[in-house]
Amino acid sequence: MADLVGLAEAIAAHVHDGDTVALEGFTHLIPFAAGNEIIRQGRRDLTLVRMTPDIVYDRLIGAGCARKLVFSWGGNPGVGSLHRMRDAVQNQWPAPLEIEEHSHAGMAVRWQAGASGLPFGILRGYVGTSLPFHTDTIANVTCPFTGEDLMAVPALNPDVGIIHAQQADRAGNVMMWGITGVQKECVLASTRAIVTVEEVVDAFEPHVNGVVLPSWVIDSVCVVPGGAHPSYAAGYSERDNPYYESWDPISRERESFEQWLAEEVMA
Amino acid sequence: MADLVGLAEAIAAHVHDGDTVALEGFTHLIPFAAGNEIIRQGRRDLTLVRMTPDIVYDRLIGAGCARKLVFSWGGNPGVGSLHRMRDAVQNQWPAPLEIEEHSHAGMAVRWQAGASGLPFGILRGYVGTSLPFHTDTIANVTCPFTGEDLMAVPALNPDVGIIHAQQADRAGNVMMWGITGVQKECVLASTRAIVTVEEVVDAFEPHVNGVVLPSWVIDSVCVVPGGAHPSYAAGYSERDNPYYESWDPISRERESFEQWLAEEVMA
Amino acid sequence: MTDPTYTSDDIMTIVAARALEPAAVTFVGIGLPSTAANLARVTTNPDCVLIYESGCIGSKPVRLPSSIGDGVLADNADAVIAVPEIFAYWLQAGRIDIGFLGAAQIDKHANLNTTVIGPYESPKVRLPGAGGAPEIAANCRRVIVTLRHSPRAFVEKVDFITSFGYGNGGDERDKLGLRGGPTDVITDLGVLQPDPVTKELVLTAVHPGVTIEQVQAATGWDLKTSSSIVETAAPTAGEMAALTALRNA
Amino acid sequence: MTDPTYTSDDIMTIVAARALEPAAVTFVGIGLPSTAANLARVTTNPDCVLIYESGCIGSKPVRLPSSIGDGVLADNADAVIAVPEIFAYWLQAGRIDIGFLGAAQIDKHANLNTTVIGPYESPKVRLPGAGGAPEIAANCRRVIVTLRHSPRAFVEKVDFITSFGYGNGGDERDKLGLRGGPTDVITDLGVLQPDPVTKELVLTAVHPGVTIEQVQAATGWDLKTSSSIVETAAPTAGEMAALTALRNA
Repeated sequence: MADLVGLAEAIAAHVHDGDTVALEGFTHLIPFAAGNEIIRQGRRDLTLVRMTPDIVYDRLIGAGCARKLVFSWGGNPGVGSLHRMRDAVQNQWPAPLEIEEHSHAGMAVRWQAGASGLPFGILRGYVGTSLPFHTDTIANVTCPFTGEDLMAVPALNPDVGIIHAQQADRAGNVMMWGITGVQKECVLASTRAIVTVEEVVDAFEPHVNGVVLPSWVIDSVCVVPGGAHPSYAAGYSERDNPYYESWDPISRERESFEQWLAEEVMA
Repeated sequence: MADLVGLAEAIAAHVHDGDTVALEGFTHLIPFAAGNEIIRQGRRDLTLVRMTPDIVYDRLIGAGCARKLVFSWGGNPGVGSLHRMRDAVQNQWPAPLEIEEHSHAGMAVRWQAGASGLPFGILRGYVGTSLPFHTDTIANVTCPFTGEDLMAVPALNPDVGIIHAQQADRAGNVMMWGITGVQKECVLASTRAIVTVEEVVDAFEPHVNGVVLPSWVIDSVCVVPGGAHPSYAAGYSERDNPYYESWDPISRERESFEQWLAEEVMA
Repeated sequence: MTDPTYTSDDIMTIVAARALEPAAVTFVGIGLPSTAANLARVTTNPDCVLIYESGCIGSKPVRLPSSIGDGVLADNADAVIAVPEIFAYWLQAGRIDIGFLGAAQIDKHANLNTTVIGPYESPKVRLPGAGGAPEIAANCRRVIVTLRHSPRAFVEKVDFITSFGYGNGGDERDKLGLRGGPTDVITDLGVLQPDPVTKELVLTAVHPGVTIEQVQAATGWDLKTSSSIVETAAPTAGEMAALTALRNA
Repeated sequence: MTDPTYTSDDIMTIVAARALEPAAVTFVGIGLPSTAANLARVTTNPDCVLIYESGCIGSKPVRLPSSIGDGVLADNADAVIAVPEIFAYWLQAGRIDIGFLGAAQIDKHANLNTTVIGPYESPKVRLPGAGGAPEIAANCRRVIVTLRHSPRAFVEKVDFITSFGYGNGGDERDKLGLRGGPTDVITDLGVLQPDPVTKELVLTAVHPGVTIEQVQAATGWDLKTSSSIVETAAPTAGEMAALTALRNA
């Protein structure tokens, strides 16, 4: 049953140095506030899992929280590069960053397998590409009925999964809607789960692609209005596209990033 | 793009002798009217696929439409046996009925694989049971990462998938809600798809577990109010439990069944 | 049954309801398991979470459902999801505490048969088949079984293992890597539980007015009796009232 | 570009929009592909179905989306679903007619690189990576690629095959069992298409005012020219107006 607690308390309770941590959200509902709190608490040696690292992981990587990144598309959406991620991969700054690289389809299958209690999942993917030569977590598997070769990828089962949703009810159940990405799978595949929400409501209304996660699969629910900024929460906010653009100059140089970090996160 | 046509026309166009046909719907939204129309049109040698054969397949089997049944639970829910199915399995009446028997979990994975364009799916299932000794479509597969043994089942890809939904819009998109079973997967896994609906509406409203299937994955949409009776369509009707009970005496003897068939379907 | 105020169905249901742990996440089959689980929910166990294979999580039906996909199971549920997800994301992933199963046959090592009496290829009686049972039996932390006692139902070896209990006993279940296993077999005469080592079902409780000999006579193998056998507490007036109210809702 | 009334982005977008077939189901990436697909939708191709990897099926955005998960893609969509389903049930199952991809590098046999320039372990430039591209390239009935011409972008061999085109050419793609393949590479200078047999990209169209030599100079391999090469029709006033309206919406 989910505790309703403050974000700092939830992160302190559930995110530890060396953990594998996933903050999911596909453009929409990215748990930025939780990411900043992990930076503030000085976590180190995290393995960060996320389909699109986005600004949220550019920050964590630049702040030195990560030792490994598991991902499938690492750009600043609509803008360009993630400079802190690039600096870590190309120049090992502020620390070497091991990468484990997949496609979106592969990561989605890995999340499904993780949520399903299976050790692996299968897909028609990666065939002919260079990815299997550089990523250990891609293997062949043969269909026992047709003899056809397919690709297998191992389940994702992080220590902690963190998402942002629109609403919780008073029992600690959580509801999100609109573009919901792999967030259900992230919560169900992770050993511990934290959900930040825009607000607590008395009862949920039906929504397009409404997804409810019951309280008893969540460890902590934290009310953090705007906790997805600069991404958005449909029904509550719009994506802050100018912010995504402004991240490019902030993150381009180590100095400007560190200044931002000191002023906007650590202050 | 789905044609809006009469049910007789849709069945005549898409269901042929010898086809593999699936009428899905998990207690809720069972396409009974479509099943009766298949009987009326005298189809033969069908392979019938459905998790719970229910009364809808008891009728088709008793009417001699089927040569094979692929299923996972063959009872009259809340009442007892499916007498026509039992008579076919035990006494080959009115025709021998080959059976391919799975568990619900296995059938659900088979539907998912079929909808995903994969030749097989995997699960933790059947272990220790007698099913693998009698069902060819259960095999072992080994995880290429952990070495663990799992079970594999082949995809379901019927020639025709038929479901009942609450609503279509004027573009031929279809919406169902509430308990939706494996119906989305059934439509997506089948080569051709027919959907019967309660009514056509101008626009869909959000609903709990609302599922929309776009027009272009459906071949025919047929307006058949009450087409799920004696099962039900949430928002439109209640399950007719007395009818399920009344089916027991109707179906128990060949004579009473044939009389029912002549009076209620063929008349 | 010596007490005329409750039926054998009543006591099976009430004893099964008592066996549910507080706030347990319970995967419920239709019929007696559903009645028992809802009895627990409306009486002593308001926080238990009922999950139905039709895709309903946290069902709070206002009346007893007449089928596994009854609309009342969806109406007040915490979530309603597709059937493939119920089996993969919820049952298989190990999120269920208690699975609640019936059966046509059970054997000495708690293997269950709901498929066929007699040979599979030429059955004497063709039963409904597996449904959700094999994976419920495999993936829950524990399984409670309810069925009526008779020598035809309680057999040395089931004709067909639809749902694996303990196989031939001992550590066979562990070796197959399955979770949990049947912990309670609740009948109209008493309660059987597996011996911790051999996994043979032994009689651990008899219902009021039932003798050990009666149970043994209704069991198709040489039923052993636990040294700590007890008599089931008779249904209380409160339990009976709640059960009646539930059935009439 | 000799015509001052349109930019190289304009003509790439307009030519790409023209390449969409009537009512095709199109899997759309963000940026130029999305602009082109929406231009087609609001002009000549109102029935084309736009699918975005964020889970939006039949998007009808009222303005151009600024990201793959922009709320306008969900607002009027026919359906919004989870990301695993988009890839498994829709893309992998072969329901998509046209995939629309960009790239940082493309080679002679239409293999695409969006992962890394230089060696993978010590990259010269680390690019965003695969995203949805490998499976879009593998599973659509055909693929349209848009990118700007330069010798660094159009190379003999890509440093990393993120998305498979035709490998080393010939029947290599068929042998791998992949659907479709790239049919049109639309650049700011012209259009390249694979030779039917060798699958080597050859120049089949040049945009107005562009010479074959200009295109060859901007290509990092010895670019062959189709015997039936044509000049692209210049953007019409109507196309330009629609594009401008779309961008300003």
